[in-house]
Amino acid sequence: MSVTEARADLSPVAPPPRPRGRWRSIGVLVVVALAILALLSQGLLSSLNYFETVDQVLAHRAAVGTKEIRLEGLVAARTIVRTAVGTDFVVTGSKGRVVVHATGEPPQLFAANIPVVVVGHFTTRRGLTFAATSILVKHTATYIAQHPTRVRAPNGSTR
Amino acid sequence: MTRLAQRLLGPVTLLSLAVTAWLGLWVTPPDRVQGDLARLVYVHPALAWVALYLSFGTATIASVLYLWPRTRSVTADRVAVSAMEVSLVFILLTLATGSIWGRPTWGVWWAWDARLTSTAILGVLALGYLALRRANDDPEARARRSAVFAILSAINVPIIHFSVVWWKTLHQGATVFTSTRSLKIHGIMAWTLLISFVAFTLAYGWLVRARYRLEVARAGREAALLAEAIARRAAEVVR
Amino acid sequence: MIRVAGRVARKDLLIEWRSRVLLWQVVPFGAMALLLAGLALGPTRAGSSGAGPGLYYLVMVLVTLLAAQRSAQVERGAGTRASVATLGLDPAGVFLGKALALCVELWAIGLVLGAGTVLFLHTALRAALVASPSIAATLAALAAAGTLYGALTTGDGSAATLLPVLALPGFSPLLIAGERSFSAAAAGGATGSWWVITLVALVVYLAAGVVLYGVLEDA
Amino acid sequence: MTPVVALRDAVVVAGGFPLLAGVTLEIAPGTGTLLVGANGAGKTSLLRLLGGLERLAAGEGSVLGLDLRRADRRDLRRRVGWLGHDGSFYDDLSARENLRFAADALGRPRELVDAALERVGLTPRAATPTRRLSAGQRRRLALAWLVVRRAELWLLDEPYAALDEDGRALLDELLVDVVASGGTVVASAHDPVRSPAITATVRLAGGRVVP
Repeated sequence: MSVTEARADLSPVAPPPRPRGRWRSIGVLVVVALAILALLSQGLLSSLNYFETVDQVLAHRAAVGTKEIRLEGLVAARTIVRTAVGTDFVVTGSKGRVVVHATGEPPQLFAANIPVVVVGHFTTRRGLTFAATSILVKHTATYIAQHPTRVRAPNGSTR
Repeated sequence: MTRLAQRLLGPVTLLSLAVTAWLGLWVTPPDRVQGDLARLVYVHPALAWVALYLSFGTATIASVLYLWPRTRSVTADRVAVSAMEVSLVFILLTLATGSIWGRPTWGVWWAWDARLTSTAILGVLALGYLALRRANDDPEARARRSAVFAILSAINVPIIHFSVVWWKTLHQGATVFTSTRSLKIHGIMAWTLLISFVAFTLAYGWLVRARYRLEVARAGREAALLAEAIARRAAEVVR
Repeated sequence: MIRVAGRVARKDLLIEWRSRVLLWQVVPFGAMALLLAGLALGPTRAGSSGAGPGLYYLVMVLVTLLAAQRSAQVERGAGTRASVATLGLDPAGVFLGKALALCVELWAIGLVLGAGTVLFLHTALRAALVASPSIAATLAALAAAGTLYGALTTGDGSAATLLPVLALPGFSPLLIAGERSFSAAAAGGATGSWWVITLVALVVYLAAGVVLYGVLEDA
Repeated sequence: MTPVVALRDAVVVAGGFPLLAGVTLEIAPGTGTLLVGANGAGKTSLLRLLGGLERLAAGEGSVLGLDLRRADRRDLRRRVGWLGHDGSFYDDLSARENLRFAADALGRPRELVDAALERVGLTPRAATPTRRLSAGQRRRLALAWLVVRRAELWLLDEPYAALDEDGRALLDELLVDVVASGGTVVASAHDPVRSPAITATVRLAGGRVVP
């Protein structure tokens, strides 16, 4: 190889210009925002369904069948019976009632006249007897004083 | 003025926490259903507010500011790590108080509930952030990587949240708050709740400030050590 | 960006083809994990519990960790990092290329382990076929996420062992969404809203990678 | 003429340790500079700084007209030719595949690859995965890439190490050509090297330039 050839061979060349993705970042952020919005819209439509109330379940009782569900209702007074395997009681809604056979120890707060969520399934396709594997005392944002006359509600009434 | 506010932050925080404790433990009545357990409402929601929104949010915003070329500064990085560390502490406290509450109401220490699960995952993310910082020596690499991870975590939070929400509850039907069961909290209980939020927010500010100052002090010490090391290297040279 | 992505993907697949790390190390690991899952459930429950989809995704998430680690390791050598840096590749393209290569690899492994799930855990073949688009999408999202977390833990020191801690929280929604739609397919139902989570996660990770990969590379 | 490299009190830090503790240096275009110093004197760190692979922690500097404090280091990296210890890009790829990948990345014609391999005497091993190449063969591979690349600034970290007599001659001949055709070469070595391409020798010790 001659010297001149070698020189021509090795003279410096600059790299091609670097693409700068200024708009790319913005475009990508828009896409992400849209994706999150899609998630939120779906979320708002179908989230927050921690349970179905007794009334809702009874309204479409046939569709529920014996599927595993979370059922919410008020524990009816004077229906709580301790059994060998757990507790039997009745939960009520405004339009109906369901007999619950729960297995296992109920939580400490379990009592009559409080809202509970029971997890389990109906024993038959049509019946109103529910086999529960756990009882959750409902955790709402409702706080009402035990001795209501001592406390005034913000609107001035006492409860 | 700001100096005075800074000096007062600590005492005011302690005072407001004390007021919360006094109102929460002695003044407010027990709840109709939950009895004395309801007193956790003066601790747990405020802790969760600080853990999930305030501090994680601060860390995320600081991380974005760090990565955005025009607003890049060491301050943003220091704020991010301070907020994230406080966030981890508050997440752990939130989980602990929630667990204490869950045992009597749900009968279990841990339920595979959406909120619990996503909060626990958030805790692991905060832990991962702090671990990632420890694994990088170079300050700039550390700042960049942890900022990227913080942002990644933040955009992941809604995804994680919705995935666990749907996971447990893919049934159609009721919502938690129906028209008849709207938010109801009585007089002094509501005030105590409000004060607890103020108290824990102040506590958050106080802790982040202390942590931030620690970070500044640490940077100062590192700079001094580096200057010393440069001088020592210069002395090494035999002429 | 796309051109760089293509070259990087081809390079990564070529390296995999040469080294056969996935074939000889990751696939046997996945198969063994699936067998262990069967052992943990016990002989009566393993075949009838309907846990197949969940275990499949659990194993795939673990496999993704290994594969992502390998994919990041390829770029991790000190000499490789310095000399590749002087090539000035577009980081977004590198990210997309590596994610694409990882995705192809995960699809291949997913196919093998899917067959394993059908054989050992008695998941219906029809369910697996119905769920296959959702599986493919989930694995793609896992690949994008794994590439990003892998780059996050590239570097000197102890960073590489951090990958599981950083990646698993991000993988968790994909595990849930994938398992749900696979299970729904097994039960003969619609996979509806779970697709939204998978697709949103895929888009978010791809977008984050395109924007942020360069920041990581430079660090 | 504007210098290719101009550093003033340049400091490079890693893990709190000053790899470079204040380097002041100027290098004119079309020259060959040799950095000489003991192990740990800061030769590699200085080359990495010039290649945009390390961050300038303190001091001032510009390389190829780019301000090291302000410019994006990525712009600098693309303009240098780097010869490191490993010689290849990816160990699992063959010599030819490595060079093709790199050539594609920087828009260099692929036809140059085989000619470059021929020039450094690697044609018989062109299809071997580079992890099976010897240290000297890896150096030759790295040289082949530099021939393909034709950068403005060549940064060679210990180029003479592991090269045989033949290889050294090849390297010298190459460097002479580069300098003659307007390129700038900065190379490192622990001991002074006699080479026609080297026009200046800079001695480093303790992360500084010493007379």
